[in-house]
Amino acid sequence: MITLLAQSAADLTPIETPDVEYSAMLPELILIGGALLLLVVVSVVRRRPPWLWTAITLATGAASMAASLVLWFDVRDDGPRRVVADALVVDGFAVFFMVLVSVTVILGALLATAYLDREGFSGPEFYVLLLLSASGAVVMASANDLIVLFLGLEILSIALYVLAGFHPRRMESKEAAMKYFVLGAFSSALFLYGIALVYGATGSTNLGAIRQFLAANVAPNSGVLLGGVALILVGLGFKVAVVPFHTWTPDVYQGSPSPATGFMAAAAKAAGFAGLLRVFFSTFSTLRLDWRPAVLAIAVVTLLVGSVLAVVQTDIKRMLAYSSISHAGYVMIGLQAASKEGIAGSLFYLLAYTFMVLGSFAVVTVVGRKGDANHDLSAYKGLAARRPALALAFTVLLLSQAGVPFTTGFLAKFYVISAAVQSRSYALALIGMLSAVIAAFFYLRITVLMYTPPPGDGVTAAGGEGVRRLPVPAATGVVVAVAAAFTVAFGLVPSPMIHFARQATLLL
Amino acid sequence: MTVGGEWYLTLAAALFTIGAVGVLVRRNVLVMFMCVELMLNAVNLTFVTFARMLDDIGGQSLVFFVLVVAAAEVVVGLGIIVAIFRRRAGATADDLHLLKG
Amino acid sequence: MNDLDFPILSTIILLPVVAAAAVALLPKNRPDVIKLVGFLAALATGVLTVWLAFAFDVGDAGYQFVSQHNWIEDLGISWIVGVDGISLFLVVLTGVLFPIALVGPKVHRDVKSYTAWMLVLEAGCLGSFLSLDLFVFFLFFEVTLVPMYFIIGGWGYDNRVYASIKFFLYTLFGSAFMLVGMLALVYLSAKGRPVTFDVRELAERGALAENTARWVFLAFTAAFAVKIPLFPVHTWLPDAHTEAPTAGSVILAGVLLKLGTYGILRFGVSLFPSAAVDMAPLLLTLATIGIIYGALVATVQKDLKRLVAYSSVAHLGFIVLGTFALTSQGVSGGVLQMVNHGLSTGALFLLVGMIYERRHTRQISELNGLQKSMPIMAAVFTVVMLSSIGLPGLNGFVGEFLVLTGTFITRRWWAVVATGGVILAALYMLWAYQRVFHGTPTGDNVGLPDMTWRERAVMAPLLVLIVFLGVYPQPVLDRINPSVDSLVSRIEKATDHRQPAVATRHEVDDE
Amino acid sequence: MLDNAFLIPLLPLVGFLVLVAVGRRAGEPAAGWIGASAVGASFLCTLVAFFELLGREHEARSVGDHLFTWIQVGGFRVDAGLLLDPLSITMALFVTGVGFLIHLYSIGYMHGDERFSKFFVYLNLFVFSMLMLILGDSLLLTFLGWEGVGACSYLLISFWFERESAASAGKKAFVVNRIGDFGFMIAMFLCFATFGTLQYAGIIEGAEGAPQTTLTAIALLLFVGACGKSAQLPLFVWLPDAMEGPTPVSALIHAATMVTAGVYLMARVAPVLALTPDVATTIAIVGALTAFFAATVACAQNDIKRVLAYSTISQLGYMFLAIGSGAYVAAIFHMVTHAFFKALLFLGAGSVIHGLHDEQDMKRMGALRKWMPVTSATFIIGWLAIAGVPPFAGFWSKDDILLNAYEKSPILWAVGLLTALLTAYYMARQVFLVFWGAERWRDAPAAANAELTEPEPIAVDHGAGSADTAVVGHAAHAGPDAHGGHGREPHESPWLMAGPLVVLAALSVVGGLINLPFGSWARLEHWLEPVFGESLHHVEATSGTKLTLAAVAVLAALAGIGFAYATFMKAHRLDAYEPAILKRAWGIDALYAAVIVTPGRALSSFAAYVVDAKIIDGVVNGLGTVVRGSGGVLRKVQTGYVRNYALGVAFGATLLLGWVMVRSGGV
Repeated sequence: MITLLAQSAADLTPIETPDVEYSAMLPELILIGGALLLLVVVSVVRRRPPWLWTAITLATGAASMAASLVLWFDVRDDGPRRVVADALVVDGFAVFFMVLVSVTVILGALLATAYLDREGFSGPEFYVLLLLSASGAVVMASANDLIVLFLGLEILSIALYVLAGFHPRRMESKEAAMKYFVLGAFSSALFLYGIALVYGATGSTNLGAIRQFLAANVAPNSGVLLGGVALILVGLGFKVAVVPFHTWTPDVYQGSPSPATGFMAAAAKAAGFAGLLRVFFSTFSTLRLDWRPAVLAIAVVTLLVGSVLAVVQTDIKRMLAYSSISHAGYVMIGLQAASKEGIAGSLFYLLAYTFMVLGSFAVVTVVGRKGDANHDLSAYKGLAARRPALALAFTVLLLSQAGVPFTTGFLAKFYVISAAVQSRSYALALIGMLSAVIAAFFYLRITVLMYTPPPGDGVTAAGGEGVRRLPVPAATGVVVAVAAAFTVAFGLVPSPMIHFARQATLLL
Repeated sequence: MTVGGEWYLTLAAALFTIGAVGVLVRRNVLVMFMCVELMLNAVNLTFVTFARMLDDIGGQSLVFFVLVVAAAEVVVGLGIIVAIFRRRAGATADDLHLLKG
Repeated sequence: MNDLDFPILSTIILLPVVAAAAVALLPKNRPDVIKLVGFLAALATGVLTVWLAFAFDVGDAGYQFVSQHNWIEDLGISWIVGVDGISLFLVVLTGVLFPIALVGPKVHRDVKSYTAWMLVLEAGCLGSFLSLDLFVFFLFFEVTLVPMYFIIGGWGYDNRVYASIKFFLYTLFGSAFMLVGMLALVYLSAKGRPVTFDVRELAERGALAENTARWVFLAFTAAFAVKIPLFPVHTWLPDAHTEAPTAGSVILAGVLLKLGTYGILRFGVSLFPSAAVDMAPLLLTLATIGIIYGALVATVQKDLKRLVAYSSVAHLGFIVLGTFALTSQGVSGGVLQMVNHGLSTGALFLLVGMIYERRHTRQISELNGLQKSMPIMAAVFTVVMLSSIGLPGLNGFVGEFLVLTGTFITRRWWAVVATGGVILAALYMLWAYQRVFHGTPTGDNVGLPDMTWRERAVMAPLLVLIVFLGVYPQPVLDRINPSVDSLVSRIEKATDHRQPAVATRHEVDDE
Repeated sequence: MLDNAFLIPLLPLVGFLVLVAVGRRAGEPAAGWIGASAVGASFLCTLVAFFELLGREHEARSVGDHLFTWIQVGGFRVDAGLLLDPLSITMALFVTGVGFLIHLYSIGYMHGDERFSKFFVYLNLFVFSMLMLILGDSLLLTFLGWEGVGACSYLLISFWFERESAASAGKKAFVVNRIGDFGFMIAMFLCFATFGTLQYAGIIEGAEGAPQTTLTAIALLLFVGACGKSAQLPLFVWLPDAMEGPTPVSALIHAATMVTAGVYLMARVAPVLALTPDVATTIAIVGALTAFFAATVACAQNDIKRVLAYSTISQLGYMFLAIGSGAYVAAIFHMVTHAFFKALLFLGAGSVIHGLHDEQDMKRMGALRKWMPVTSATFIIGWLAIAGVPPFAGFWSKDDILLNAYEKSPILWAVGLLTALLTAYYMARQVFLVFWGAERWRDAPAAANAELTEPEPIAVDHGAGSADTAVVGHAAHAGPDAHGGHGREPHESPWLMAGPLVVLAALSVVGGLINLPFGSWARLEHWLEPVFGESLHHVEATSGTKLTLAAVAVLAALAGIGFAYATFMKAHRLDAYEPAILKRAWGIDALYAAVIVTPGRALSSFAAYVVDAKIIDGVVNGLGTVVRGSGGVLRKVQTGYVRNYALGVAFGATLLLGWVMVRSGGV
């Protein structure tokens, strides 16, 4: 009996668990840890000054940033690493997004703090969600397995659903949450089904394995596989809001609390594109003949629909939503080029975009005033007279989005377009530029508004509610300043950032 | 008698489609939400079937991830729906179209 | 070759930028100080550019004062600035016009931002004329839109918003094509070699297939045609000119339009000789249409500024005509004409601005008999008008005549038609003059104050140049010719285009 | 002197600059004296140069004087250089000479004008430009002067700009001249394309080998230019209106000097004309027609100055007739004599107008003989001279022309003769109306004294000087009390004005001496020989024919005079033989207005308000509208219903799936 047991115990092979290089996962861990810390603190500490949550979040963000940078140099020196049984990969590409997300977290937190105490919320929930979804984004960036990608995406999204509906008093906020949630769930179901099909066709969900499989069996473009690819494109396309999977974007951007929108616009897009670029450029690279036309088509409609619809908007958040859609179109141009240059372009674009969009929504948050409802374009009339600095910064950000030289925005566009030209897609390049012209119109319209003196030419005169004094909290101010500074500084001296982006692709 | 994997896959596909159509046609948020669940489970079925056909244990284990995620979604989803109900009775999604254009 | 170890050109470009930054830091409530700083900065820049003209090594066709620094190695972009006969006098023109435009017209609100924008604009223009890197040129070419946009939109007249946005989008639309074309050129001509945006290098490579070259050339032309503006993409100009504040119009007509003509010469013709030769008939025709059409439309304008704007369309047509005659006379004349037009039209806009300051209207119908109360203004206006009509002895004539001669010897009939434009020029100008200055003043036109000393001081340098360039243009031509000749001979090497013997005969026997 | 001949044009230029600088402060009459002395000095320089040239060998009488390189691009080179040869010196002499006299006259005439100094600024600039035109050694330099005099004439015609009619006249003059310049410019291009130079020397030596068609084109185009400047058909319309300018201007610019520039140009390129007989014939015909046409019109004018204007056109016609007949010397000869007597007549007319307080209508004059003896005496001399009564200057030159015309073709001669008759008639008519007959000025209403009943100048303008503005204009140049206290009585002009009249009268009498048709007396011919060389046509006619022709001409003149005498002295029929059509110059102005001006206006308006505003800009703004519109449509899709959004996603997914099905050959 005993022996029997011993017998059985003997031929029971011991379950070996994958060894986890925690050092390589530090950013994720830090972010999650930060979130947990917040929860712990809120439950144990008695008197909690409101700045505490901000502080912790910022600290977390800084820490993850630091960790990412450390990783950056490791990776650069000892090459990429696969960890947790190939589930995650830590390469330049992943680290690039880790850095990006950390930035988003920091700026997002700064945005939130002023917003929250203006709207009179205390408590760490917002930050917790922020950090969690950030961690999801990082996971997506470093996922080396479709399922991990899916997990990351869900972590990211679920937190965002809640953030979207965070404002208890605004029905729009609730509606946004609901729409985002339903559609998100729907699209992630499609995404998941795509994973399943790919799994069926290739026998694995591990990106590396899939790549090898596809490399080994030349052109196994069975319907199943391609169907899977298509659905994955749908799922990720939904996250990055490209036409026709963009439908949620305007409503959600408009309804969500402005800082949440900013964060969402930056982090979700970044993460989504991290997945999109990695999966399609590297994993499905042998299938590019199949997906490039699709991506091309998507890019074109995205560019056009985005800018054309933005032209007719009267709500700034909605307008920025559409503009963010057309931005996604530009990143798609980079992907469509399907070249290292193209990817580098896309990365640079995302980098530039992150700052531009966060800065813009920071301004929107300020102008939104208490209640976060004051988003009609008319609210910007004569802003320059009341808040010259703010107006100037916003102008810089808008012009950069319009692609005016000596800003990161211009270089970003230039970079993706040049990639497109290099891969001979002149038509796409041209459409890109032309939609930039359309887009320029509505960016200009806002600048015009800001610089038209408010009624009665009130450079100082007060008249109408338009001229109520507009408080600009320090934290928000910092965000705007940083964003504008980044936009201009690296517009003038872009080499470091371009280097950064290229490194990220070279290490892929 | 043995039933080939294809049948399961087809079934799964059918279920998935039903779910999807459900999301598209139903007005009640809860029902739409259930349809999503249906889609997810169809996916699970697909996974399992493929795992079986490829006899690869990995595929089956994936199902657990999906289940967990689904659970999480349920929680959040219901939370949101409740939050909305608190403001207004009735649960049709179409009432919510403040945001459009 | 003229090599200075001091990066004079970069200084010329950066000086206004620095000044703009300084102005931005000055307190808003000290407009006088701001004006002074702005003016001095512009003046200093102007002095430097003039010094450039003197230090310029006559008879050297190549680029001078070249300085080069890597900027964005990854994309093969570097900061290369240099000046040759073609760009030299446009730089000088910019340097001269900006101080004048800064002090000339009154600014009614927010002097600070105004001055800052003007300085930024100056930097943009200088940068475009001086940069030898295609990318950097494009940057400057584009960036000039922003300050101009704000100047029109911020300090313009009633319909300024429409005008400024139209101006911005129109030009942006053109440059969209150029950007794509530029990239196509750069990457296609690389052929394994390192990618570069260096114009000199690209001109050497020039390895595009016949047909590709044609398309790329057209893409470039699209951008420049809008900027020039060439018929039929000129409609932004009248609006922009009419709504812009005086200084805006002066700079727009004087300098910005030259970006187009300069660009089409430096980046269109010299990078794509064969394409330029093939496309010449098209562009010549458009230019000729522009000359006649602009003049015709100008005759019936009711608004003085609009009239001058349309006259610009006609004048710029002459420049394009000369450029695509592809003869030494034509091209040199074109380059000279760029300067001339800058001077005379700039002066015209200044004068119109002065009239507006007094009468607060630009409607010709509301003005009459101004010569009665403002004899000096009338005299100045007459001189400028005659120069714009192209009266021999004033600057306008020399350029115009060279252009027409140069065109006639290769493209006879275009030149003949274009010469008809000379008649019309006299027509609309004199008629406008008659309606505004002649007759007996009535209503508010009675007893207007004549030009103040400040205004005279502003106009003086322009008048001097107008006369000087008319009487003794040779020093200028001596600097322009070598570069132009080398350009033309490069075209002749690259294509089967030959300029007739007379154009080059007894090349040697002067001095 | 020849080495620094540049002084000749330089002095008036200096005068101009000085006047620009200090003219206003110098004021009246100092400014006038500055201007006059500048021209006087330049006249002296010319005289010196003339005698030095005279002292030279027959062949060595052509001196180039290179100043500096004006324009040089590649093979295109134009120097600022002067060419002194008998022809240019001759011109320069009478330009500066007559110019000087007219300057003096103007000091008196412009007395009291508020813009006194400015007048002399323009006048000096004009003399400078005219001298550049004459002395320039290349077409382009001539063109410089050509346009310069054009601009000056513009400025001077519209000198009293308060008057709409004056302003319009100035502009009309400039624009019509521009039409001629169009030909001139094309001709220059053609010359450069053919000869590679614009220097007269180069052109003339190149002309030999050049293709006939090219030469013909060049000659014709240059003639077009000449037509503009010298007011020949069909470009004459500006000259009559140009009478809006102050009378000295009419005398200097529109009679003596500028308008002869066309003739000068033709003479300059004589060798080219010699090679293109067809063009020569054309010129002759145009000249003859113009002469006749203008003479007919002159018969019906009431404005004392307009009569002279049309007579000038007619006389210029004679000169072109001569040019066309190859009689360049005759042309120059007539140019010189004409300069004398026409300047005289204009100044006389000015003196009359001045004496009658700005009365210009001959129908309101009469019997001035008694009141202004000097003026009338000199005027009568001028009349006889132009009428071609021997031995006055006009007779000789006109006779010379008719003789050559006869040898070209009797028909041309006939036309010329007829013109001579008409000339004698209308001049006699003028003299009788002004200096004889009743004192009609007495019953002239005081108010409307200045305004004329002329057809308004109709160019591309709308200007119609109304009576009051005209009065303002005149008051401006000569205030009511400007001439001291004579009431409405006519009065003789001051000596400053009368003096020049006398001098010119003298010249009109003896002017003929410079080229008497008797052997060795043909000085001018001999003097101009080297310029024209063999291109000059030499009269073969026997002295018998010469005498008969001369006799016929004289008879014609006397006939004309007699006819006028019968009409105006015997039977005082003031408005005899003056059909309205002649008053309106055969309605040619109206014709141009209908055929060119109105359609041109319409075309421009169409271009501006339809093509530009509607079509071109319409497209531009249309693009904007399209974008907005499509945006408006697209946003309908964004219904706000979550189901539709999901539908969008599903739709996209389906499309993608369809695509991959196609790719994988599933479908």
